[in-house]
Amino acid sequence: MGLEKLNSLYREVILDHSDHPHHKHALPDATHKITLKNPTCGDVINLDIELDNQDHISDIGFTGDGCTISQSSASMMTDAVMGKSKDEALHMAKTFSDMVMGKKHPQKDLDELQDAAILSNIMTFPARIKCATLAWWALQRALLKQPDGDIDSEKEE
Amino acid sequence: MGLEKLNSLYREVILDHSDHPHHKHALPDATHKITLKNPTCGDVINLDIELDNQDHISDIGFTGDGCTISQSSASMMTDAVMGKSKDEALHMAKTFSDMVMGKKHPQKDLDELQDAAILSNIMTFPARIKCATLAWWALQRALLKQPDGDIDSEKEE
Amino acid sequence: MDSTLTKLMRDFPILDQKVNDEHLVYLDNAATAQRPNQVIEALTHFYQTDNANVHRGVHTLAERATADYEAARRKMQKFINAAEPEEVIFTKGCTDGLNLVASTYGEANVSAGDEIVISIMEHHSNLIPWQQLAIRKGATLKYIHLTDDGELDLDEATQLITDKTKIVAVAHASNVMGTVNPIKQLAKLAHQHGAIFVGDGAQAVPHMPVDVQDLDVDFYAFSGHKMMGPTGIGILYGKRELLEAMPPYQFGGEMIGFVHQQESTWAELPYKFEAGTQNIAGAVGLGAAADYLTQIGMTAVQAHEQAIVNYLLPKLEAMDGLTVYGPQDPAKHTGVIAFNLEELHPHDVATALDMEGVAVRAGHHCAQPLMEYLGLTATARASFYLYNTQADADRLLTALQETKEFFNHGSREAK
Amino acid sequence: MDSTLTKLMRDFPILDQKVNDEHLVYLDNAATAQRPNQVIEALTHFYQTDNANVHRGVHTLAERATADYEAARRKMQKFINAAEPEEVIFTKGCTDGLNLVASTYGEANVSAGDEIVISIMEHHSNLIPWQQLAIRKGATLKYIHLTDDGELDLDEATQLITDKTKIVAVAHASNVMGTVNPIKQLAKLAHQHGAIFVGDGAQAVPHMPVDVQDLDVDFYAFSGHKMMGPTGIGILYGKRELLEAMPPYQFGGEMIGFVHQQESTWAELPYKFEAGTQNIAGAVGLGAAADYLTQIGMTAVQAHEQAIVNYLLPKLEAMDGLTVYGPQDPAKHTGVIAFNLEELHPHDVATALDMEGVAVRAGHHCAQPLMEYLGLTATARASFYLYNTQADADRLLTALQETKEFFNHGSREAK
Ligand SMILES: Cc1ncc(COP(=O)(O)O)c(C=O)c1O
Ligand SMILES: Cc1ncc(COP(=O)(O)O)c(C=O)c1O
Repeated sequence: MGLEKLNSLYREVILDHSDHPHHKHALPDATHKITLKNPTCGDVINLDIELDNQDHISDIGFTGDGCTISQSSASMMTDAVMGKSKDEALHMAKTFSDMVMGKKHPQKDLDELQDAAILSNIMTFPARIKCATLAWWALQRALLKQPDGDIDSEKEE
Repeated sequence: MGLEKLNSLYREVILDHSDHPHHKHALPDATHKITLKNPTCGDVINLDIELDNQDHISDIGFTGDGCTISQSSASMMTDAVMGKSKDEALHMAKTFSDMVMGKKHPQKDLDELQDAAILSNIMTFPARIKCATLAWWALQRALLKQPDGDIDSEKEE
Repeated sequence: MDSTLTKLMRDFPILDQKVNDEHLVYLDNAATAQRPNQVIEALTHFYQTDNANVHRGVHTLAERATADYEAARRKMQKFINAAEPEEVIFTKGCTDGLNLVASTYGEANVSAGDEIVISIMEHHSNLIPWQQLAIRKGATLKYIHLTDDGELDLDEATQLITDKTKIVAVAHASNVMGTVNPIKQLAKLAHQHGAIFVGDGAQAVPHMPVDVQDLDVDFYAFSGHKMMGPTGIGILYGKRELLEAMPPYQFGGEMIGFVHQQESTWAELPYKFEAGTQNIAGAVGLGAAADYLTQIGMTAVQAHEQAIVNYLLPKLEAMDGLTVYGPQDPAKHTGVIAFNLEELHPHDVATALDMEGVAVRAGHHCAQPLMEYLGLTATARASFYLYNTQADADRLLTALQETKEFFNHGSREAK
Repeated sequence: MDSTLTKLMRDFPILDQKVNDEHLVYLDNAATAQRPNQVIEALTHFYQTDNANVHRGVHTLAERATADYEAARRKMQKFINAAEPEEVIFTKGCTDGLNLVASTYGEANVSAGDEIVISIMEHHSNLIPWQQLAIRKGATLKYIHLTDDGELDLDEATQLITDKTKIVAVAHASNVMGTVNPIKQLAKLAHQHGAIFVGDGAQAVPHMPVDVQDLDVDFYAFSGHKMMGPTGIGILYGKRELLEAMPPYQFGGEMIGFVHQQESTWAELPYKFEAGTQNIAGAVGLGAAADYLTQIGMTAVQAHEQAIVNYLLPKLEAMDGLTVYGPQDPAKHTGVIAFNLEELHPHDVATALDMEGVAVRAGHHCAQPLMEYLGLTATARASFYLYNTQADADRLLTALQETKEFFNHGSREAK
């Protein structure tokens, strides 16, 4: 049955993250905040980030609704960027968005993404790519202090 | 060569009428006047009619520009309706317009049309039907005292 | 019907394919239908024998193309029983037709303080044109809401439609809940108050007999691609006296009478509203689709879909953790069924069903105000058509069951 | 080129037919071109394998249809060398695209006292939208006239385009006289005065290489059906910053961000301008047409047509009693040639040619102000494309000769 193929998308680790998302809470003292929406499905993410004096991510949290992919992607993203510098985090966001568009990246960059690297196979589910990237776009826009918005108003690179 | 087929449309009598149209002049004392245009080709007909006390057509004349078919049709129309009563002329206009749309009519009605009956084969040149009917529509509208206009604003029956 | 159906399946080669190694079950007909070979052949035949630009052409191909195009118009006239072919305008689709009415009739007849009444279940295409017209004019846009069973609240409609109302615009059938709306009654209500009624027939014309004269609607728009016709073609029906009083929508070739440097006059109906080269082949293909459906009979089409809904809907409603939105009574339902699985996002459900070869849609179905009203962000939606069978309904049921099990960790160990 | 051409003829079965017992010579390409089998097959293939509604669909067919549709957009982007796919908007055709610009950019940027400059040779589709905009706004519509050789009077253009000018809109190539206009220069002139330039590419894109970035036009519209694509599809190119600042044209599905009961936000480019289900198969077919033309090469297409004009035009000009309108120099001519036979109405000429199997158009060619300016009511028009040959030109010449003789009573006795 076709459901076995679902395993290639909904890997154990993805389902774990969506069942028990990490850092799913608001940060009252966030230095950077953003709300992004995906008009295609109505999903919303609120992302809160605390940058310390050296521009390192000292804390990060998200709230909102979404599908399995968007929720677990947000969870894996928060794990991956925690403690990273702003520039490192932005570089990771770029790596992630390239990865899901099928562009090649050095293994080192992919390793940086930790669990999130597992979403590389979202590529074969084009309709779900936006679900996976929502959290990373939110990260990027929050760090670049862009206004809230919806994902469609982002230009794809 | 295909030109022989042209003879079926451009019969001698049609070419004669267009080369030497009958009643091609304005009537200063017209009781009924109309200008009709065919936007498809820019053709124009000005039709002047004099009705006497008994509502008979005592004189008729036309001016304007147009193709062979529209000019000869106007010429043949004026021949056919000269001296006829208003009602007879309207009936003839109806006969003509039915004829070119391929509807059957009693031979008696067709005979009434005189030379104009020869245009029945315009049917097989659908793009030229409006050229043939312009004069008859003008007759009908003039007798019914409708305003000037263009042929396209006529509803086809 | 069933041996007819087997024969009919041969007309749709696209349905005879595997998707993710499973035989395709196409249940996204509310988004777009599939086209039978007869429609594709009509396009091919047109392009390979008669293709030319229509009207004003003197040569033989132009005459043939014009005859084909006008024959298609007459087929569509008959299909919805319009009084005259001049009342049948070719558009790009339903959205184009509704925008046309809002931008011409609406622009000319709605002023500050006037009211426009629509329903909360409208598709964005029958919602935003009126919303933006209201904003431009300082008019008020009012919404008819739903009864508990997902039907239009007629009592509320009766109160909302008043002498202030200029336009009432409601879908004949909902593209989310499958509800069929009493638009004949709504049109009558509108007329009693001097308003006009605009019907959105996108989800009705493909699935049931429609008679615009009997409904007494003033305008009625629908798309070809949802009724097995080509993409890029649709119909706007309008009553002659309204169409004649309206200004043109677009300006260009074919819609003119006389053009001078600083002013122009317009062509007669229907050409006044058909500026520029139309989708001629699309019109011919749509005519072929109407022929196809007419041959089967719209009553038979409706009965076939009704039989599937009668079979499927109670089974869906009985499924644990599954919620169906819209009328629970199969008799009040078209073949459009929106639902959600508990704790599962409809996008995940749609992906899972796709892995089983079952194509459904997930999202807001271009009806965000309805979603908000129902307290949802999205739903899954299965929508049936003539070529779907009870076996397809069974495939959907099985796939849903397996989806539930998969996400309930039943098959996770496989990894 | 000629053995290529014989092969190429096989792609157009419609050209291999008899009309009035004569082998068809199709010379009405300015009205609409014929479509090669490759385009028809692209349509058929789409409908038989991938057909679904695009965007927002999660299932496999929807993904494939979306990929096909967006691939077509990228082909069209490359075909006219637009900087980004988001600047390439699918429309119903050239008329639709020009109306879009007049109704959005024009509506928002033209006020009383402003001026719009067009040329006297414009097709109604690039004339009436501006004329009506000027009337609505109290702006002034000015016309650039012609030199004695039927070319645009650039001196006059330089005088007419001033700081009062908001929009300059001119055809890249005339659909009547075959004149190619210096739109790159006109765009520069417009920009020097802070105006934008709108190019009507209907008669250019199918027949010559077009590079919108090199031309530096702000908007540029054309139709698919004149470049061997399906009917009902076209392209509007616009510069990103202009498109982004513009309000949407039509409202409905797919063009939205968020829709609330009383307000809405819009989708990003290009979707903001693609309301409702688009002509998806049409876009795919247009992409196939671009592939077809690209494979031959637009420079080769242009050279082929130029060779025919070089051959034919002097012969026509030399024919007794025949007048050619527009540039007399073949090098300044596209494959569009308007003419009249002395004392014969062009309708009679076109009918006579049709009897010989030669399809030409007769009338005002949707350019009544040009006709009036030239002191004509109508002309005949022969227009050539890639699949036409020198033999076709000869057939036209012979048929014209015979037409003259017929109406000069040479063959009357036959009756
Ligand atoms: C120069 C020109 N502009 C605009 C148009 C309008 O194109 P369409 O009728 O495909 O919208 C045409 C087609 O006749 C044309 O020749
Ligand atoms: C109820 C309803 N109205 C309008 C539309 C718009 O139709 P189209 O996208 O073909 O213009 C749709 C199609 O999704 C619909 O379901």
